Parts: sequence; C-alpha cells; structure tokens
Amino acid sequence: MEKVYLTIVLAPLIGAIVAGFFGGRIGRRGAHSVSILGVSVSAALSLYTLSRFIWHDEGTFNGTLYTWMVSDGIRFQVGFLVDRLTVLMMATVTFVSLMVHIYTIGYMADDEHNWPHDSKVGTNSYQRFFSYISLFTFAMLMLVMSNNFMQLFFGWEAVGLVSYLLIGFWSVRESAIFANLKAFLVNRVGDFGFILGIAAVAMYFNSMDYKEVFARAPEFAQTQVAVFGGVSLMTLICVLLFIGAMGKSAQVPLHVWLPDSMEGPTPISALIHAATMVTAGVFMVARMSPLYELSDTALSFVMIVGATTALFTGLIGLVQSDIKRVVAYSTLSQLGYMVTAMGASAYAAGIFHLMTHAFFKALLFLAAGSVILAMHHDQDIRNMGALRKYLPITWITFLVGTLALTGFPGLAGSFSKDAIIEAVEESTLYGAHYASVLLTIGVVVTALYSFRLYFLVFHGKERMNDHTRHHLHESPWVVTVPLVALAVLSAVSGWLAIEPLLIGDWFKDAIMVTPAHDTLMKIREEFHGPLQYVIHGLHSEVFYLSMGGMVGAGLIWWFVHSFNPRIDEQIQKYSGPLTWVLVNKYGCDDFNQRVFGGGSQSVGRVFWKGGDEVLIDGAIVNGSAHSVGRLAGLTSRLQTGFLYHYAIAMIVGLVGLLTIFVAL
Amino acid sequence: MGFEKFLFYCFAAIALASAGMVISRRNPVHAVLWMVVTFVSGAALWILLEAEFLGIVLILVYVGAVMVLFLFVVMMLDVDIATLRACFIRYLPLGAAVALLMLGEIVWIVGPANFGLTHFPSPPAAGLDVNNTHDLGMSLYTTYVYPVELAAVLLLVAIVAAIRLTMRRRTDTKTIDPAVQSRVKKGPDRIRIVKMASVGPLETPETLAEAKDEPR
Amino acid sequence: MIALSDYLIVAGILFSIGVAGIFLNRKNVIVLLMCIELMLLAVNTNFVAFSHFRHDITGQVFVFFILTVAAAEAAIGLAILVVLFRNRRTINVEDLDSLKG
Amino acid sequence: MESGFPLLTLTIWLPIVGGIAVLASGDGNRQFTKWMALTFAVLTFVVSLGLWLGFDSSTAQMQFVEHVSWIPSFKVFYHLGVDGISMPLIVLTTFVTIFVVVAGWDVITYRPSQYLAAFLIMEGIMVGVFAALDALLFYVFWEAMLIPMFIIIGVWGGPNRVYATIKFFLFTFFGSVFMLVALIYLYFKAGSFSILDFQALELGMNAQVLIFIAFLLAFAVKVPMFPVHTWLPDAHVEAPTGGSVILAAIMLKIGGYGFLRFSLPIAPDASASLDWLIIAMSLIAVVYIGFVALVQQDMKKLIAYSSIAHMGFVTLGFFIVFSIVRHSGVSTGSVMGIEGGMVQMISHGFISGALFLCVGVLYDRVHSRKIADYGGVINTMPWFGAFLVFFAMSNAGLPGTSGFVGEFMVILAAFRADFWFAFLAATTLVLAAAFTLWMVKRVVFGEVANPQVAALQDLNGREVFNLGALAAAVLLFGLWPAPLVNVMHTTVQNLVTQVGVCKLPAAESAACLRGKPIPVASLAPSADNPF
Repeated sequence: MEKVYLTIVLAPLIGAIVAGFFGGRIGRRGAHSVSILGVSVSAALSLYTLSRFIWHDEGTFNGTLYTWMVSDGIRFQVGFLVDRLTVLMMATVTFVSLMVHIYTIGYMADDEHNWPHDSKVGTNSYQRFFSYISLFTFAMLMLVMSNNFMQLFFGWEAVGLVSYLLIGFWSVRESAIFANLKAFLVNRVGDFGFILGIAAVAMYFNSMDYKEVFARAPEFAQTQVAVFGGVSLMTLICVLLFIGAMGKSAQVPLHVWLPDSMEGPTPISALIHAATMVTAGVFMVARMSPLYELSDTALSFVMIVGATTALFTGLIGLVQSDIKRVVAYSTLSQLGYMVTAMGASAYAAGIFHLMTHAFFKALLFLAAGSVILAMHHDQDIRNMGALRKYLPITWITFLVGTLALTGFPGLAGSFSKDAIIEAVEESTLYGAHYASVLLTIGVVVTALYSFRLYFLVFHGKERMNDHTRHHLHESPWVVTVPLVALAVLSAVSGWLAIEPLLIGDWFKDAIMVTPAHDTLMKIREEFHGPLQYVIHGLHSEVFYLSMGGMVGAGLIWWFVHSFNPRIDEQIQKYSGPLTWVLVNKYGCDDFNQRVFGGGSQSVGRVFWKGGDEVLIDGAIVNGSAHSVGRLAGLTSRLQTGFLYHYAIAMIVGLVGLLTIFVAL
Repeated sequence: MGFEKFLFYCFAAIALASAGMVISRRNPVHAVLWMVVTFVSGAALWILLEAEFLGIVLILVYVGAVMVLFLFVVMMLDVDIATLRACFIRYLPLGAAVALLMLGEIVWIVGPANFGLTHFPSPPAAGLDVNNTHDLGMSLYTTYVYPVELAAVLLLVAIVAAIRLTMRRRTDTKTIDPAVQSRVKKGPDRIRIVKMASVGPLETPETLAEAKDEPR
Repeated sequence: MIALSDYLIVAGILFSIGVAGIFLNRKNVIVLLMCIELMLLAVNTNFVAFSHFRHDITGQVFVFFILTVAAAEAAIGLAILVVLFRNRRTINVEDLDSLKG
Repeated sequence: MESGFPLLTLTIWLPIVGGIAVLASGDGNRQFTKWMALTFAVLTFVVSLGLWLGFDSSTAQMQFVEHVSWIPSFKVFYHLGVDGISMPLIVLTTFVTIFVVVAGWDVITYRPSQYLAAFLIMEGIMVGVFAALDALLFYVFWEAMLIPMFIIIGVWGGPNRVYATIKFFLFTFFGSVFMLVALIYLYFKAGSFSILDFQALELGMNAQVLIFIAFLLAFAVKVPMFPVHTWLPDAHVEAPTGGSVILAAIMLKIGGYGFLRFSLPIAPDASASLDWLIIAMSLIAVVYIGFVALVQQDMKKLIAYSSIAHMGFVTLGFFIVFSIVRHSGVSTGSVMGIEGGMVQMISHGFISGALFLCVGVLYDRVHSRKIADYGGVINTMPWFGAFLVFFAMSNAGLPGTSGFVGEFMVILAAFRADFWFAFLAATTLVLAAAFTLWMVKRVVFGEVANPQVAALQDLNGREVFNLGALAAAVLLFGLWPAPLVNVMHTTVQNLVTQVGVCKLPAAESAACLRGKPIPVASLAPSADNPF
C-alpha cells in the first residue's frame, strides 16, 4: 500500500508542476487535463483505500518516507500515517478537489477578462490556477497523511501558502492582495502558537512522531509546567496547538481573515475556505485526541471558542449582501460547530460534520460561483432574484445544499449537526452549558441567513439590470456536473456514514476518547438505524428551531420582499445598533487594523526613528563623533597661531614648574 | 672689598642695566646696541670666572658677528616701530609680575643659603701656567670630538638653510646665462636682418602684399 | 670673595629681564630674538660659574656648544624674519596667525 | 588529519591569484575579464566542493590541516584546517561568490575588472577567515576582509557611500581591536597563537569574562547584534548589489562563526555567566528589529533589518545551551540550538543573498530602491515576481524552504530553556511574514503603479540563473536538511561537550556554574542513519 499512498500524494504534485512550469507550452487543455488527471488518480486511489478500509479491514499504515534531519536525538521524518481518520479525510479532500478541478474548467474559462490587457501575469493564469489547486491538494494530503508533528506543520503552512497565493490570485485587485496578506498574517498568529506547542511536545517527548508521543502521553498527564503561574503540561500543549487551529480554522478571534478570503476565485473558496483547509484545525484536534483527552481545561477552552464562533459569526451572516460572504460566514459558523464538537470530545461527530460540511459547503460555494458566472461577476444579492428560472440545476442543487446546511431532516447536515448538539448537551465540562445554548440558538441563525440568501437569490422579483438578464443562462456542464455530484453526496452521505462513524467503531484507535468524556454514548444507545434517527430528529427542538428559522426567512424574504423589495434594508435599519454591530463585525476588523496594523507600525516607527536613528545612531554613534569634534574645536581655539602666545605659555609653564619644584 | 669684587659689581651692574635698556628701548637699533653692551659686560664676568677663551669668543662671535647680523637685519627691514611698541605699557604689569615671581624663586634657590661660600668655597686663583684655551681645546678635541663634529655640521646646515631661505631669483634682472648662450643655433636663435620698405605712403592691403612679394 | 650665589643671582636677574622682555615686546620678533639671546647669556653665565667653582671644564664645553647652537639659531631666525618680511611686508607678530587652529 | 594535498590553501589563494590576474588584465577587453573572473569563481567553488566530498563527518577533529611555520619568533604558524562548523561556511562563500560575479556582469560599467577582482580577493580572504586555526592568521584575514569591502562600498556605492563606508569600517574596527587585545593576552598565556591551544587553556573567571567581552565586541558588531547593528542598514543601502550580497550572505556569518570558534570554547564559564546578555540581545534583535523592519521605506534597508532579526536567531541558538542546562539539568536540545543557528546562517546566506539580488534586479532597471516607486511589478515581470514571492516566503520561514529549518530548530531548543524565550523568538513567525510580505504586496502585487514599472523587462538569462540556483539551494535544504546537519553534527556535539567542561583553575572551581558536567547528548544514530 505504501506505493499507493505515495502515488496519492505525488500525483497532484506532478500535475501542479507540469501545469505550473509548462503551462504556457501545453496550453489550457493540457494544463487542466494533466492536473485533473493527477487529482483523479489521487481521488480514485483514495476511494480505493477507503474501500479497503471498509470492506477489507485494512490495517493502519505508519511508515517513514525519508529522514528529514536528525538533531539532538530527535528524528525529523517525512512519512505517512494512514488510519481510519486519515483515509476519511483523504477521500473527502481528493473528491472535493476533483469536483472543484472540473468545475474550474468552466469557472475560469474566461479568466483573461479579469486581468488588464497588458498584464503578463494574466496570460496563462488559467494554467497557473490549475497548478495552484493541484498544489493545494498535495499540501492538504501531506497535512492529513502526516505521521509526525513536523510534517503536520509543513502541510499546515503549505496550505497556508497556497491559500495566500489563491486569495491573491487576481493580484491586480487591491482588495485581493490586502485579503491574502491578512489571511497569511492571521494564520501566522495561529502558527505562532502551533509551533510553540510543537516545541513543547519536542521538549517533553523528545520525539515528533505521533505514535510515540501518543503512547507516552499518559505519563505526562499530571506534569505541571511553570508557565503562566503553573499549568498542566497537557493543557499547555493542547491550548498552544489549538491556537494554531484557531488560525487555520478561523475561530474567534482569529476568524477575521476568512470573510476577506472570498476575494479569491470561487473554486478555491469552495475547496480551501470551506471544504478542506479550514477544517485542518478540526482534523488536527481529532488527530491529537490522545493529548486533548488528558486536559479538561483545554477541551473547555476549545468548546467555548468553538461555540462563540458558531453563533456570533453566524449572526454577521445575516447582514451581508455579498453572496460569497454570506456563505463564508456560514462556514465560520459551521467550523464553530465542529470545533465545539471537538471540545465536547465528540470527535467522531465533529469529523462527521466536517465531511458532510465539505460536501454541502463546497456545493453552496460552487453553486454560488455558478450564480456569479451567470451574473457576470456581480456578487451582490440585492441585484439578484428569481434566478431559479434561469439556472434550474444551480437552483435545485443550491436548495439541497441550503437544506443540508440548515439541518433539514434526512439530509447530510442534519445527522451530523444533531449529533454535535446532542453531544454538547451531554458534555459535563466547564462551559458545556454555554456552548449548548449558543449552538442551539445558532441553529435558528443558520436557517435565517441561509434561507435569506436562498430566497433573495432564487425567488422574488428579478432585480438585475436588463443587460445581465438577457445573458442569464445555466452554466456549462463542467460546472453543473460537480454541483450535481456534490448535491447527491450532500443528500445521502449522512445516511451512509452515520452508522459506522458515530455508532460503529469506525475510528477504532485512530481517535481516543476517555470514558468520562464519551458524550456520544447516548446517541449510540438510542440509535436504531438512520431512519429512526431521522424520525427521532423530527421531535427534537433543533428541528423546530431550524424549521422556524426557515419559515421565518421564507416569510420575510420571499413573501414580504416580493411586495417590498426594501424590506431587507428596513429590517436592518430598525434593528439599529444591532445591525451596526453586525455590519462592523463586532469591530474586529477595525480593532485589528488600528491596534495591530497601525499599532505595530507606530511601534516600528518609534523603534526606528527613536531607537535606531536618535538613540543609537544619533546619540551614541554620531553623538560620540560629534562630541569629539566639539572638543577638538574647543581645544583648537587655544591654538591662536600667535607666536607670543606660545612663548608666554611656555614661560608660564616654566614658572609653574619652577614653583612646583620650589614648593616641594 | 677687593678689586676683583669691585670689577664684578661693576660689570654686573652694567650688564643688568644694559639688559634693562635692551628690553625697554623703542628703537630696535638702540636695543641691539645695548645688547652689545650687555654681551661685553657678560664676557667680562666670564673672564672674571677664568673662562678667558669663552669670554673672548663671546665678544668675537656674538658681538662681532651675531649682533652685527641683528643690526643689519634691523636696518634692512623697514620696521614700523610705533605699532610694534603699542602695547608696551599694557603688558608691563603682567611681564613685571611674572619676571619678579620668577626672580624671587630663582633667588630663593640659588641664594647664598644654598650656593654661598660655605657650600662652594671660592677656588684659589689659577696660576699663570694654567691655559684655559688649552684645557678647553684638549677636552673638546678628545672627549667631545664627535659633538664638535656634529656642531660643525649643524653650523653648515644653518648656513645652507639661511642662504636657501633668503635667496630668491629675481625675474626682472637682466643677467645672462652663458650656458644658453653657448647652445645657440644658427638659424632661429640668431638675429636676422630683414629689409623692409622704409615708409609707405599708405598701408593698404595691396601695398603690404606688394611689400611681401618684393624680392630681396 | 665673590660667591657662586652672586653669579647665579646675576644670571637669574638677567634671565628674568629676558622673560620680562618677551612679555613687553611681544610684537617685535627681533626684540624677542634678542631676549632669547639674553636668556641664553644668563644660562651660559651659570654654566661658566659652576664650571669655575667645581673645577670642571665640561661646563665650558657645554657653553661652547650652546654658543654654536645659538649662533645657528640666530642666523636662521633672522633669515626667516627676512623672508617673512619680504612676503608679508611686516614682522608684526599679530599679523602672523596662519598656525591658528 | 594531515592532508597531503593543500586543498584549503588552494581554496584561499586561487581566488586571490585570480583576482590579481583579473586586476592585471584591466578593462581593455571586458568580455575576457568577466569570463576570467567567472572561471576563477567557478573553479574555486569546484575546489571547495572537494572539501565537502572529502569531509569526514564522523570526527570532530580538524581536517585538511596545513601547518607551516610563518613567523617563528612569535610562534605564528600558517595553520589551516576545517571542521563541521567552518566547512559549510566555506562552501557557502565560494557558492555565493559565483552569483556575485554573474550579477555584476553588465551592470557594473565603472572599472569592472577592479570590481570583480575585489570580490575574488574578498572571497579568498573570507575562506581564510573560516579556515585559519592560528589566531594571528585569523586576525590578519579578519582585518584584511575590511579592505575590499571598504573599496566596494566606497567606490561602487550609492550617493551616501562615504558615510556608510566609514561607519562600517569604524564599527567593525572598533570591535576587532578588543579582539586583538584578547588574542595577545591568550598568546602570552598559551605560549602560541594556535586557536586549539587557546581552547584547551585553563583560565580564571575574571580573565574569561574580559576575554568574552572583548570577543563579544568584535563578533557582535559583525553579526550584528542589537545595539551595534546600525552600520548594517546604512552599508547595505549604499553598497552595490554584489556588495550587499556578500555582506549579508557571508560577512555576517563570520561573527556567528567567531562565537562558535572563540567565545564558547575559550571562555565557556564566562559564556555561561553572561549568556543572559546574549540571549537578551538576540531576543531584542528578533522583536525590536522586526518592528523596525516593518516600517522601512527602502527595500534594501528592510532586508538589512530582516537580516539582523534573523541573525538574532543564530546567536540565540548558540547561547541557549547554558540556559537549557540550568533549566532542565541536561543538555538535550543544546546541540539542536547550535545546529539550528548554523543552519540558519547557511540558509540566511542563500535567502538574503537572493533577496538582495532581487532588489538589484529592480534597481538596475528603475534605479530606485524605494518601495513606493513600485507596484504591480508582477504584471510586467512575472518570473521575477515568482522568485521574489518565493524568497520572501523563505525569508518568512515557510516550511519546505531552508529559512524554516533553522528557525524551527532554534525555537525548539529555546523552548527547553524557557517558554518565554521561545515565545519571543516565535514572534518572528508573525513579524517576518508581516514585513516581508507587506513589502511583496506593495512591490509585486497590485496594479501597475507607474510608467516605469510598465516598461520593465522580465529577467534575463543571467538573472534567472542566479535566482534559480539560489532557489534550488533554498528548496533543497528546506526539503532535506539532513546532509547539512549531518556534516556539522559531530563537531557541534564536541563543542557542546567542550563548553560543558569547567575551565576555571582549581582554586576557583567553586564558581563553576554547572556543578556537574553536561552529560553528552545522545550521539547521532549513525548506524541506522541511511544518509
């Protein structure tokens, strides 16, 4: 199997290299063929591996590819760990990536219009884009298949790099290059914690390897370290690692980069900023479950952060008018759900939601992209409406995605989200109650913003200008086929996966849950098949809340909006301060801009002008030179040039000496 | 008070008085002349000290050569005496104070308490057979022969330096250089006599051209 | 008898007169040179006196050398003076400050 | 190990002879001169590769030793040799010089032969600094190095070059005179000028502290460490591209090398008691300079400040060893710290060199280094943009590039000493990314800012060769640093053992900070190491 795993990883890389360096030579067709071929191979082999795990009970693979470096007794290696957690991620990543690759053929077909005509970087941008997304697939696979912390960090940063490149893909747009810098820097703040966490692991375990670290973790369960007035080692490690996850998975307060990242082309919003990269943090916590299980403090921290993100970013989604930003805030909110699940030790539920979310959120983004294509890159939902007539496939698939997102019974989202909410209710950790309340409110919010978006885009009156309306047409098949495929998965994946993931012992030793934290127990006990689970779900408050939100959204934005197109703005106006807070995103962006952006520049300027130029150069370096000069100027005054002054000085000196001799 | 002592007081008084005149005379020529007086009385004092050779040398060399040199220079240079003496009175108190302080200190040290007859009894007068010049010469040309040579070189250097400093080549003289004269060549360097039309009635270009064409 | 101290005091007075002369005639280089000669005379007198009282001819040898050097100094000093006067048309010390730092 | 063939002498004198030959050939036939210079540079690199290939990484002994009497009356020898610390730096020197020669190819029109000769001679001298095992020989090379650099900045530099050269010269000279005093003191103590004898010398605490401070003054200026760093931005801004490259890529490393060769082994007890000073200076360099770099308007200044911040990592890694032992009782991690510092030096050689070359590429076309004069360069120079983004990412320490390796190792080592050391060091993750990528954003991305940018031509073959080769090196050591680390492993191990031994005389042994000798860290698992 080692060769298979190697192929899975390397196929996209080869595709990326060929498309990237020889893009000009092989042309568009060559570039997309080769990169899609690479990803297809990867996806096919991933699915094959998954099938091996499902039906042949394939064993965990843990092997080293090569030794990166040996220093001070610690081996830094590059290798793969393929277990039941990994294989699920691999399948999801490669499949979504394949869909996005295919979709991109349609979406980026006329990318040259996005560039100034004389920009050389605009030529072959199509090939470059394929190269980047293949490279991303490679990096993401390296991340999930890693068997050690260092390689995890490699993948972690590599996906960040590709994300940086792709958000700023249209590099002539000021907003895009602002967003990509912001994304990278905010992620770096997370990585700052992450690398310290890795350093802590290295210090106490003297190893980078997951297997060794996890095996020895219980030894350190009681270890205290003298940092922050003494905390448990496991708490320190887990919180530091989670800070990395907060960056990558855009948790409050490091969430600010994700909405801005929508400046990138839509396919990557689907692939990177919805389905895969942003879930890396969730994956990481699940992967590190043997460590997190040893620290209740860390779990509580994770849960509180996740729940806060889940609700409060969802609220912002209510006031956005950019189609992609609404979906982006929804992604933030859903990531919050997943992270909360991790905090509640419901790793399986979190990963389950990660997977279903990958499908329906990728679907929503791709469908949104389809809408944007049809609207000639106008992303404002206030200019849309009644698109269902023009974009039937997009409409249906978008509806499926929305329903799955809001947790409509029977669709993928409902299974996973219900499981999370139930697990959090079961949790006894500090903050679980808070999380439970926030998540439940979050359900209404999710329904509200999702259906607001849906109704504004696909129902009501047509608000676009005539030119756009005349050119509205369904997207080509390369766009719709992925939509349909993802819609199917959004619909059925819940049915298929719930039993093995949540109830059966799918993960086996890939995820560790201590009995005290086993919050999925209740679901497991009450489970009698998926259908019964769905029916059971119909009686839960979550269902009512969700349906209430949906109906409410339908009332306001379908019916009322048809008569009063300004209802959206009016609601926002009447809710005054609340809207103001939401539109300003709780002031996070302004705060960051001012305090971190402006603040660090002022600090830098003070250090530079005050420290370097005035204090060191001015006072010490040039200052000493000047004082020598001044002293010399002073003494040179004595040098009058008059002969008699010298003579007199000599005589006075002589008399002085004589006096001294006499006196002695 | 013996004659010797009388002579001493006499010459000492003259030397000091004339030295005072040297520094207080307005006219440098007078100062130089008073200087001569000082040197002569100084030489007398030396002779009293049985340093006959040096006393003679002082008069011959100093009075005869150096002071004459001073006189030459003073007279050669057209010095504006008035401005040079302008601040004489202003500096008198300071000069007098420093000089008196110094004098006091010197006298205190070299006074009779330290260098009186009790410490340094007066040596008996040398006999007629003692030849100061001979003794000095013996010392100079045996023990101190190298310093003497060095002093000779120093004097030579001083002569050369003084000449080099004061000599200047004047551009307006009409001296002739025989070396150039002897190198003269026949063609270009010699005088050529050219016959020209004596007085032309009118110097027009035409006439000039004719004059040029005229065969000689 | 004439004591050594008598000679020394005469020389000291002579020397002090030379010093006072330098103060008083600070502008006239010629007089300055002459004052130096006065001081040298005083010093030489000391040498001769010590030579006499200590029966040591070396003192006179030294005077001999001092006279040599003083003569050379006077010659060169006057030569410089001449050149100076030729170039600047003055020997006023106050006009000569090109050494000023 | 006495080697038959004088490979080191060849590496030192080949470029110097070549430089003189280039100088002699004059500017009459420029093509010939340039090719001759390039030939010598490449030849030297090939010769120095012999060092790498012939190097035995299983011993900490000096290798390729040459030992010839030079000034017998002072027991001065022409004593050369390399170990795992100096050998990679020598190869780095010869490697980078090639690019300097190529970078000056068409750009330098004023007396190119003298320009190229200066760099070749410089190369030989720098190799000499790394290879010298005799303190006086070291000092001679150390000071001689200033002369070509002085000339390079002073003759081919920018408008304010006189101020910059004099500042550069005085700073470095100020430091090195103290080193000379220390060397002479050690000579009288040890009876010879051999560095190896110095290292074996038993010294009292007061003497060690004074020697340590003397060396610190010399090396801290060179590195440069925080309060004495201000010469570097000025020198970089005024230096021609090649000068900046050599300055950043190699000259700074000589300071770091000095710490490893002199300060640590000669005065280990003083190092142990004064390590807080170095650590504080290093961490200030990382944080303070990071902020300063953020607000720079001039690309070269920005990269210069970034160099200072990165060199802070180097010194931090070197001196973290005592803190680790104090904190955890064992020395595990100190080898990683020193190796991390070394890797950081090598990697910074590539990256800063490449970044200065990138700025040079722009400067040659537009004649401005101001960030504000650019914008949207990638629209006209896509390949250049790609390279600049790549090197900027490596400067920000992206994994997979060599810039990451050293930082990672040093942070890991620093964590063992103190959480807050690692915390402050890790701020570079954010700061370095911020100042580098912000510059990239303003220079490379965006719309074409002005007609000058619109008229830019993309890289020519030579520039692609330069940047491509450096990029390959950065990538190679980022993806597989094992060859580099293995070469220095035994030497560093030996060094850690060396600094662990108390050198105080018996009377003062109570003052030994480490009561127990540092246990030797587990040796490299060479048996199961496939490389």
